[in-house]
Amino acid sequence: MSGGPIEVVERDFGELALNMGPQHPSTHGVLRLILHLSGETVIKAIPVIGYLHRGVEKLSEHLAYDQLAPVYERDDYLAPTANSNAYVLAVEKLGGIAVPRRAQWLRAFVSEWQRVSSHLVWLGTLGLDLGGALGGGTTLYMYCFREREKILDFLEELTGTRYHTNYNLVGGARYDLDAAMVAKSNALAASVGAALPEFWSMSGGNPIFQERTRNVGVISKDLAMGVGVTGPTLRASGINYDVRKAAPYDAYGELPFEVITRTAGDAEARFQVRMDEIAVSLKLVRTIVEGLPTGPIFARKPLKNPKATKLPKGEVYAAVESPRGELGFHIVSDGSAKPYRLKINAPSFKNLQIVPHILPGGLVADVVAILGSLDPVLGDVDR
Amino acid sequence: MSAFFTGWLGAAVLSGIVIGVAMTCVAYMTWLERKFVARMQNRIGPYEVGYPHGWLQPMADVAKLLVKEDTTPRAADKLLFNLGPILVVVPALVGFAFLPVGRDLAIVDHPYSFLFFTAFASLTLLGVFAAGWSSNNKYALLSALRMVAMAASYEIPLILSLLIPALLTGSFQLTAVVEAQRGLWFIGYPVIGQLAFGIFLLCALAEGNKSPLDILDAESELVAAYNVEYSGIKFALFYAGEYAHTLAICGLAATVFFGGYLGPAFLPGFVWLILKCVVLFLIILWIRWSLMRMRIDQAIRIMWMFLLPASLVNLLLTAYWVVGR
Amino acid sequence: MADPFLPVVGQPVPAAGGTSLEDIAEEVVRFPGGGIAMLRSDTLFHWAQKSSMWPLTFGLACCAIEMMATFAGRFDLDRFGMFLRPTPRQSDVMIIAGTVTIKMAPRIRTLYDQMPHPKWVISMGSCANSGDHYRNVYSVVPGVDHVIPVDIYVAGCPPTPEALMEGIFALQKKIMEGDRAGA
Amino acid sequence: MPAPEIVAAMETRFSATPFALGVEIPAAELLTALRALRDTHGYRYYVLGTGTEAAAAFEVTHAVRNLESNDTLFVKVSVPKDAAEVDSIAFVYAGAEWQEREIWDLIGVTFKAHPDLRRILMPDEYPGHPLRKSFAMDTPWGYRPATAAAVEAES
Repeated sequence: MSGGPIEVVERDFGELALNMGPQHPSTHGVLRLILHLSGETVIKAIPVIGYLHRGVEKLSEHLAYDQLAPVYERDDYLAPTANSNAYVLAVEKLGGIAVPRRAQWLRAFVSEWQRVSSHLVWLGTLGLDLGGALGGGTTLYMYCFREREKILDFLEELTGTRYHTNYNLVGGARYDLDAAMVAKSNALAASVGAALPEFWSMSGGNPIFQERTRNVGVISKDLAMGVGVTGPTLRASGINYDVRKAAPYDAYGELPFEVITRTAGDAEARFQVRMDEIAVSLKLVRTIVEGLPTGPIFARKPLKNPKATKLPKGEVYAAVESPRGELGFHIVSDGSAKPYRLKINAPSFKNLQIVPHILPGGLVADVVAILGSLDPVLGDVDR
Repeated sequence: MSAFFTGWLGAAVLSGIVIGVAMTCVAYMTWLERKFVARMQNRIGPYEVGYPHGWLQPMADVAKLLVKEDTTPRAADKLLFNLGPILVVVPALVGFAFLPVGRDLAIVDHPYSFLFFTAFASLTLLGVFAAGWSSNNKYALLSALRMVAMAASYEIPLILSLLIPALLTGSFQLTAVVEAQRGLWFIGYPVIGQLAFGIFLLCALAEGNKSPLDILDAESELVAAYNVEYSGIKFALFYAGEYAHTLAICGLAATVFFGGYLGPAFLPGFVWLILKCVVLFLIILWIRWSLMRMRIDQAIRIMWMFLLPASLVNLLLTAYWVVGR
Repeated sequence: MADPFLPVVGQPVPAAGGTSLEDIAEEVVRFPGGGIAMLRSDTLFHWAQKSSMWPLTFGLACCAIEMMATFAGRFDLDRFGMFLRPTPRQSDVMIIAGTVTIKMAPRIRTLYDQMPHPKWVISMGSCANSGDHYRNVYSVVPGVDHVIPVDIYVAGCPPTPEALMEGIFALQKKIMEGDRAGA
Repeated sequence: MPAPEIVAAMETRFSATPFALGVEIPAAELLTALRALRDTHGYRYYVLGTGTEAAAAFEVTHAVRNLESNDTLFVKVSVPKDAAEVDSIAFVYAGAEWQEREIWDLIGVTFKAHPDLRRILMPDEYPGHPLRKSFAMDTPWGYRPATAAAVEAES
């Protein structure tokens, strides 16, 4: 600390520092990447996040347990139900609140529909990343949103809201399914299923698409485990871990379905896992409406004062398989009506952490392919 | 040509006509593209601006861009920055002067008009490079550098494939090239015609920055690429230049592969030329809006490893056939 | 005495009985005695600006997905001449779709400043309007109007595509009146 | 519920005290304990890291998982508020790097030997640690106006 002016020595390593984001067409919202380039090759990638940090965890400490579920629906905004589902599971676990069997099945039903809709948005944006706004990507995105609109219509009819459905309540589900809606669900599953080959031919079946994604952004098994990536990204690296199978919640313990895995660990494998998951989810919604048990959908008394619900002292962790992976809520309760500390274990946050490990060595064009295949949702990353 | 059209005044009038017609065509090509693509994507496309079917949309776009503030970044190279859009538009428009629209009816019917046309069509790249370099923006710079790498790759197969019609005709005069197709269009010549056209089409996609070879215009990677800092009327010039260039390429393809103004006599020659241009343009759009983009290394590999040898072989085959004819 | 063959530009000519163009649009003026109509250049350019609003590709949160849905096939803003431009230099409208945080706010300001005049801002959704349920949180700016001037506020969490389109129509009306926030 | 034999092993080796989700160990043992969990017991998957401000101390919790036996173990350490410092485990689990940055950012616990301890969610120049109990939720900063009353007055 000599006090004199600091001498700045600029050294030229032949690198170009390229700032991607927070406003960039393919950073999926407000992600910012600082890329150090040599020519077009990425030498170093530094993600900068927090541009959508809304302080949900602090906000949770000021709201009552029964007021919080809709707040979390805005976090992972592509699959709102998964967030509130994980939250109500954690609260029910903490308070020992029983959930009627029909409500458990209905939660799984809505979750699976939102998984399909979320994966459709992912496919459309992956198309935009790989094909550009002035190319085939836009066409794929239009097709995906065409199918997604049908799902949103269905959810709007079921819940009254097309997007943030606010379906899950502590102790049950909010809206019941009748016979007409069951028929609609089946018809919808058939129509979305019929569109899947079309999507496949525009994306995974296309040689250009395969060339762009194959051997790009390879995540090895060890790296995937150490960094803790989750969901389809983990399963594409050959690790068979799905919260729905490993720690069944809702109705998933009773439902037959297969967990999709791939071993390649590259962008194409992640693409294939998600594409196959759409098909699995479409099968699941049919299975659920077939075996839907009868009974009430809400076990507790109607709430007059949400702040009256006090939970016992303790610490609890509950997770669901959101479309992006394990979405967990870790709640520390001090016995009052509000959480003492609530931590959201966000899948996108963990998946995005892999970015500095796998981007170097690729080209700028690979950056967008890898980001698209990871499917980060910035609301989930920054919370 | 009458004496009037060889004088200065005549030349001015003629260029006015060409520029007017070409620019109107360009404006309505944007409309056509938007309608066509909307149809592909289960949409309607421009509809509300002008009845019917939003026919005033291009006019609104142009008028809006005219009154939009024209910004120049403080750190930009002012001369090159302003020169860029001009260098893109002018060569693309000059090309139309060589295009024959009827028997012996071209504004400039030069013995080497074919060569001039291709030379001017390639000149737009200079404008793109000037824009990318002078913007003082990293995305624009990357785009300009990609342009250099790409241009070095696709220009050779492009020129080689265009040599086939010239070789078959035995002339570099575009009117002569068309007249030589009276019997059979060059696209109809077995193997050599189709191969040459295929190579030309791929290279034209690259030159016109159309997906899957829109490497230097990659929106999802380079934001708005070389024109990222351009606004207002300068951007309009870029936009027009891009479409004028595509139109020129379509016109060239229609002239040298599809018999230009030739066609059944119930329609005049220039109508046939326009129809062929539109069909070729729609084919390019169809490819553009269906495919994902290639990565730059893949695109360059295709150019050097596949298109270049194929065009060389094609040239040899044609030469062999022409000699033995 | 005015020459009856010279046009009187800029002054509406009183209707000479029967149907007049003034019934259709106030801004229309006529050549005296003729059937030729002229528009004031303001009207023409306002019409052009409202018919060709290019928004910036810029999404913040949940509302961005609904914005994407509005640009997609079912609602198709291309019908009104709107398509997304990725760079602020070429866009006319900025749709603030989502929560504005203290970390993002300076960037939004920069993007707004980078847009050339004339420019408009639509604040989409409760978060951008007022901060919504996040308004008391340390990292959230309670309303984007603390950062940049806003023309149109669209309510909803998130607003449906229909609501966004309503906001866009309101903005078109505003543009026709030559009005602009922060001007 | 974590597997009892692991909890027992942690108790004997690191003098851990079990709680509902896992074990609480002395802060000095954190690095050794997690290394042992990863290398000996097969807990190779990193689940989450979180920090809590308890009454007297900051608690840092890491959750690790054994994917073969499908068992998740929470490992908690307490650090005193006046010397909020704990070993970084980013070199044991790469996934802990960002989670520890987040804990530093929001709670203000320093991680020793962390490769890149910067703010992650808040702006770099932000003064406080928002998830501390003493931090008021509506603290103004930057474009966020001064008080709730000022918000009302401006809008």
